[in-house]
Amino acid sequence: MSTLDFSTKIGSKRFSNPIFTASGCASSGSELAQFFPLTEIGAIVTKSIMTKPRTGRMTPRMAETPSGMLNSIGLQGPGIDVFLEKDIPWLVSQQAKIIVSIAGETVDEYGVLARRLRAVSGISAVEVNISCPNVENRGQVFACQPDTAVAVIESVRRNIGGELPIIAKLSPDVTDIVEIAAAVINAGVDSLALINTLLGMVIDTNTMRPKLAGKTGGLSGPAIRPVAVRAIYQVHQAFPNTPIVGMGGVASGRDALELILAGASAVSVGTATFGDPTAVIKIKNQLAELLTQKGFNDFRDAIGFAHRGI
Amino acid sequence: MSTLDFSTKIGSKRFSNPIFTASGCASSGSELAQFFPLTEIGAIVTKSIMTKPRTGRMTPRMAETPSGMLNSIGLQGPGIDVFLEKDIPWLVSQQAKIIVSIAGETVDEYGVLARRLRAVSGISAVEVNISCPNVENRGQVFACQPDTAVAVIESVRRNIGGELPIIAKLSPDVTDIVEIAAAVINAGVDSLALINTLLGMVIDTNTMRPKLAGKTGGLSGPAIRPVAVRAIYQVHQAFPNTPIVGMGGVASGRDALELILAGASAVSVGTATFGDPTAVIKIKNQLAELLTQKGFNDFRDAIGFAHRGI
Amino acid sequence: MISQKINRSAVQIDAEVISNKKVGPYHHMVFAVGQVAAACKPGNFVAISVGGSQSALILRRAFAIYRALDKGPMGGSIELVVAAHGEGSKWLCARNVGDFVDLVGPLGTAFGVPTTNANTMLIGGGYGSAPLFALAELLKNRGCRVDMVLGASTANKIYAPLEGKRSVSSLTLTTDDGSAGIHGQISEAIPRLIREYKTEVIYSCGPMGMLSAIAKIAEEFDISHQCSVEEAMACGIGVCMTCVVPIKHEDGIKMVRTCIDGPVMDGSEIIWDRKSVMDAL
Amino acid sequence: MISQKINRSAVQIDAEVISNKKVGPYHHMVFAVGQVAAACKPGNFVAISVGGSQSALILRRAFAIYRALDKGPMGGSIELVVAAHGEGSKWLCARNVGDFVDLVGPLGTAFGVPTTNANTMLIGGGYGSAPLFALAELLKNRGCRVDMVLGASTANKIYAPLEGKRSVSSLTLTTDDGSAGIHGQISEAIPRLIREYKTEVIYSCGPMGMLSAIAKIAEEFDISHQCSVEEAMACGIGVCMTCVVPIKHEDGIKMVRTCIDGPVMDGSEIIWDRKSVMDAL
Ligand SMILES: Cc1cc2nc3c(=O)[nH]c(=O)nc-3n(C[C@H](O)[C@H](O)[C@H](O)COP(=O)(O)OP(=O)(O)OC[C@H]3O[C@@H](n4cnc5c(N)ncnc54)[C@H](O)[C@@H]3O)c2cc1C
Ligand SMILES: Cc1cc2nc3c(=O)[nH]c(=O)nc-3n(C[C@H](O)[C@H](O)[C@H](O)COP(=O)(O)OP(=O)(O)OC[C@H]3O[C@@H](n4cnc5c(N)ncnc54)[C@H](O)[C@@H]3O)c2cc1C
Ligand SMILES: Cc1cc2nc3c(=O)[nH]c(=O)nc-3n(C[C@H](O)[C@H](O)[C@H](O)COP(=O)(O)O)c2cc1C
Ligand SMILES: Cc1cc2nc3c(=O)[nH]c(=O)nc-3n(C[C@H](O)[C@H](O)[C@H](O)COP(=O)(O)O)c2cc1C
Ligand code: FES
Ligand code: FES
Repeated sequence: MSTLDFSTKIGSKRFSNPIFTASGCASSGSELAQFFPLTEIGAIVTKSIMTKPRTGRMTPRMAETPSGMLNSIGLQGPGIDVFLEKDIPWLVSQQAKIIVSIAGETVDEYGVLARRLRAVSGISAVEVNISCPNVENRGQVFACQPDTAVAVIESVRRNIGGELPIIAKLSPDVTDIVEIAAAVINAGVDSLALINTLLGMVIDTNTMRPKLAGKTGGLSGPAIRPVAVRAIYQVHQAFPNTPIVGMGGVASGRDALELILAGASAVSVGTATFGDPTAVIKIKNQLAELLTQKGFNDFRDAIGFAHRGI
Repeated sequence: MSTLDFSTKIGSKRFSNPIFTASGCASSGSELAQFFPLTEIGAIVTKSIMTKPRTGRMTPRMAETPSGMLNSIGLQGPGIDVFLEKDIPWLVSQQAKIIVSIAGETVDEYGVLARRLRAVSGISAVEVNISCPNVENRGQVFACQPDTAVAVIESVRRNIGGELPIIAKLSPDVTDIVEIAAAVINAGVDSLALINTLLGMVIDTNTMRPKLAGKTGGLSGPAIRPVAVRAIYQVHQAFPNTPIVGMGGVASGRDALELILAGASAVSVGTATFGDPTAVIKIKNQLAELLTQKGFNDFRDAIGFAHRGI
Repeated sequence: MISQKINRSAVQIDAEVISNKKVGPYHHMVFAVGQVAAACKPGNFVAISVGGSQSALILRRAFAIYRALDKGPMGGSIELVVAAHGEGSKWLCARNVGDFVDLVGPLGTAFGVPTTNANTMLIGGGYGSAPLFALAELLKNRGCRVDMVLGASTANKIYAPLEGKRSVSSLTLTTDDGSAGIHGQISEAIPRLIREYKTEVIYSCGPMGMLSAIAKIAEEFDISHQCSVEEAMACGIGVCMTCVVPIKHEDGIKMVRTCIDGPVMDGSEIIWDRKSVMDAL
Repeated sequence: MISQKINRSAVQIDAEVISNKKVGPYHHMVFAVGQVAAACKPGNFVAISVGGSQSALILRRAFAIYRALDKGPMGGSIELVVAAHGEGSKWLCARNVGDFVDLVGPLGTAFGVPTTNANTMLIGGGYGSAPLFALAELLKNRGCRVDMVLGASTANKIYAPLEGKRSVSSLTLTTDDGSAGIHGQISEAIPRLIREYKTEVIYSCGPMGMLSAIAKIAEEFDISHQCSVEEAMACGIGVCMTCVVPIKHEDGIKMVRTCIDGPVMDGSEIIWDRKSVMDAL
């Protein structure tokens, strides 16, 4: 059996393998660390952090749906100060590769977060979660319009300095995801993360009211995988040189391979971890086996393979 | 046990019960008629018909996905002439309530179809499937922009005359479905059908190519139900007086009730029929039982109930 | 699209599993179906719901009827030969005696039988042999000569039970790996056998590649060819339009539903060359 | 959010079902878990994957550990009391002896035990009694007085097996419909019992409504109250943040994860009034 080069690159940074956690689905790593060493995965993507501590929403915060789930956490988190003081040093001590996800309510908040991150060592990339409501514009999600998406990215770019790769995480709830991708690539992002959750709702037929306290929530899990594959395929088709961190319903090595063939340079695993704490490790091993079976010696040859002629 | 008034209204038309078939999921009725009399269901919504006969796409045309499926039929159909000559008279002979779904490649084609329908008796409504690629505008789907959606509806309105209710069927693949709904309501539709399929893709990891011959396909089934509920809830919130034909992943009476509580005045059953030819009948019976259990005497009291204060 | 061919015998029933035996890589399964058995003709299929009530698998799976027994000790029954292929068929193979499955059938067209005695050849690939044994019996009873040719990639994938062979005049096996019978693809052996047995009608069932090769041979020999095709089906009852094959038609290509106008179709009407169809669309 | 409370004993194992018995509306189930049993403390729970590999149910289900036996005839085992509530728990209840389930545990916090002898009252609603029996044994061994109060809507929903009652000094039953014990809601009976038994510590487990009522009583009597809460959990291991309850905190409200900082929590810290939390957010 030939050996597989399983490493991948996002911007200037190299990762030992392409299986990452998904933001908000691994907390800040310590909970998973008792099931496997964090060095086993390509990177841990932390839960989106904001400037201030946030309480988040009232429960119920989740509803299981067919092959999926809704969540409405409301970006609960300790705020950037505590995060940099406690979570990052702990992750560094575990020798984990770290991608920090940031979220803001205003364009400025993203800039402030980026500035806080610029001097922090041990971080491999920043993922900009622009699927957040813009409080300055009727709560419209930044990722839904090219101009607001670009404003956020420019604010981050200006403040982050140096060569920390910027990954823009896009929402699939748009008319034309390629248009948004084009805009943020133009604004200088190094990579895209596709996809965030789809906006959904469950009504509890017993109480006859929306099940979640926040009424709507984000749909994730295998149910949305076909939407993720489509989004990744479309964006990779348009921008083959921009690395994509793919995610959405990956629960097996086969699923990860599907996103990679569509054009993902790395794959984040979210909801699958809830069903199985060691999902990321299983997925990584299954993927390596599948790639080897198919005769790939270099993982990177598989990226976007579905686009190539027969 | 009190008796339930199970009837519903779409525009000026009354239907004996609110469970319909979904366009493209019941062919033109004759195949289901061997499993139950078509008079048992509120209405049969026919497969979207175009002016000319259409071959449709090459196979594979479908892929099963977790709790869902992709389809890419390419609007195969006999064309309006054969449809009016054979399918409609047969449905009329069965005393079925008929809603005709129409589809076009240009704004004019919709107008032509509407004109052909104006004199046809036995039709209860026309559903305008605007989730079709606009050949005059880079294949952009009509339903994706307010202006093209409105152009189609206006063309239909001008040509259809009389009081045949017009139902505009919207795509969920838009940034703001309420905006599209507002535009077509303004253009004079009597009702909305929510939701059409979501654009998705499956890659066959054996061949390492997109599984469908048409590459992308429409995602339907229980997987998308939370998206349907959310869309119906949002639109009903904004336009409580516009009746909605809800659809998307309904497979049980509970599911139908969920869409009704969100704001649907009727519910179409699509993909569930593939898994169970008598799904519509089971769903209708389960729904009636649930409504009675919950103390509803009039089905219409349940419409949009999830919006009302506690 | 009203078709004259809708199988009006189809019903939906809860069918009890009354036997489930592993035979090589297949499962031979028997279901109690009562009166439904009487309506089943060779070539028909059934569509079975898989995975149970909370399954992520939402579509039925199609299986050719291997045999239908009108009156057995358990009443009417049908038999299937199931390959544990993916999750759905694996679930079915894992059913125990006494379990019930939701089954719709009989569906689709049946093999047409020659009006006069004829020399027939029945060609089956893998589990494609399943519907051919009942056909062989029928043809034999009508006085036809029945030559059967069964092929597979390797010996144990040929499904050819003893009792099935009763009605055949000759049985030829082929395997791609030479582990049984003639070494090579089934289609390679056919021309010689047609000459030898003076075949007048071909019936075939198996993978599309095999059917396509046989269609070509049938055309060369100018003999009639009925084949049972296998396209992925979402509904099995004619309402979804996913299961189509392209056939020749006055105005070009027409897509017909293999669950209603098939699975048994006239091999000479099907357009086998995918590329030509893709280009024409 | 690094918590000091992560249950470091938690492991993921394939656990064999070694017994499954219906007891009233519940299933008493025993699983072989080997050494894991030794790490289980009263109050801990396990998270079990349900529905099998192609299930549309993708999240684990949480169940309190009723009993953990370090060394039994089958090695270490744990016991659960499962109500067949929805599809997931129904699936679990339908497992046969010899089946395996994917189980993660022990998870969460355990009941704290008083450092000195104390009069304790253990209050359980429905299957909420499950974790209380092991706790009773522990408290009894520490020399505590243990008064148990179990309530449910109706008699057969009270889970109170014979062997469980060994360690209690008194057992009071309540039912909403009066079909057994005191007629009425469990919380109505509590104040009188507290006075009677001179209760110093309350332990409770059951529906949130019940816990909330007990928390109020505990506050009035100014006695300590440990309750095991039940919030819907997506992961059970602390990574999803769905299972939170609001607790009082210097800067207002803090949401803490009941799978890590719970399920056993200090009843006086929890903000029970949903409306006040909703308004504050
Ligand atoms: C008319 C007809 C007769 C058939 N007769 C038999 C038979 O007698 N014995 C037997 O073992 N199999 C038979 N098949 C094939 C059988 O339907 C498939 O093996 C089965 O659907 C695979 O389902 P799965 O969940 O195991 O596989 P998966 O690959 O997980 O299925 C995924 C999806 O693809 C479809 N699919 C996958 N493979 C096939 C295939 N080969 N043909 C059609 N659809 C497919 C499935 O129906 C499902 O919707 C027949 C198919 C047809 C259309
Ligand atoms: C810490 C803890 C301990 C528990 N101990 C027990 C026990 O000992 N015995 C027992 O029978 N049950 C117990 N439960 C409740 C049990 O987890 C639920 O009954 C079960 O999850 C319901 O799943 P379902 O698929 O049957 O129901 P569904 O209603 O179909 O479940 C849908 C979703 O809601 C969640 N959910 C539904 N009901 C509850 C509930 N009451 N609590 C939490 N989540 C819920 C499910 O986990 C699932 O994600 C406990 C719950 C928690 C959190
Ligand atoms: C409970 C939960 C919390 C999430 N929190 C975040 C978040 O904080 N930031 C973010 O960018 N994405 C968040 N996501 C989205 C995931 O990172 C991911 O994009 C999405 O869930 C699709 O992947 P999956 O199907 O593998 O879960 C969250 C998802 C879930 C289910
Ligand atoms: C095979 C298939 C064909 C369809 N064809 C049409 C169509 O011709 N016109 C249309 O408006 N919608 C069509 N739809 C969409 C359905 O009418 C429905 O909006 C969608 O499938 C969601 O409902 P469901 O989840 O119940 O299937 C089709 C769906 C499927 C699965
Ligand atoms: S399988 Fe649905 S039309 Fe043939
Ligand atoms: S259940 Fe996921 S954090 Fe508690």
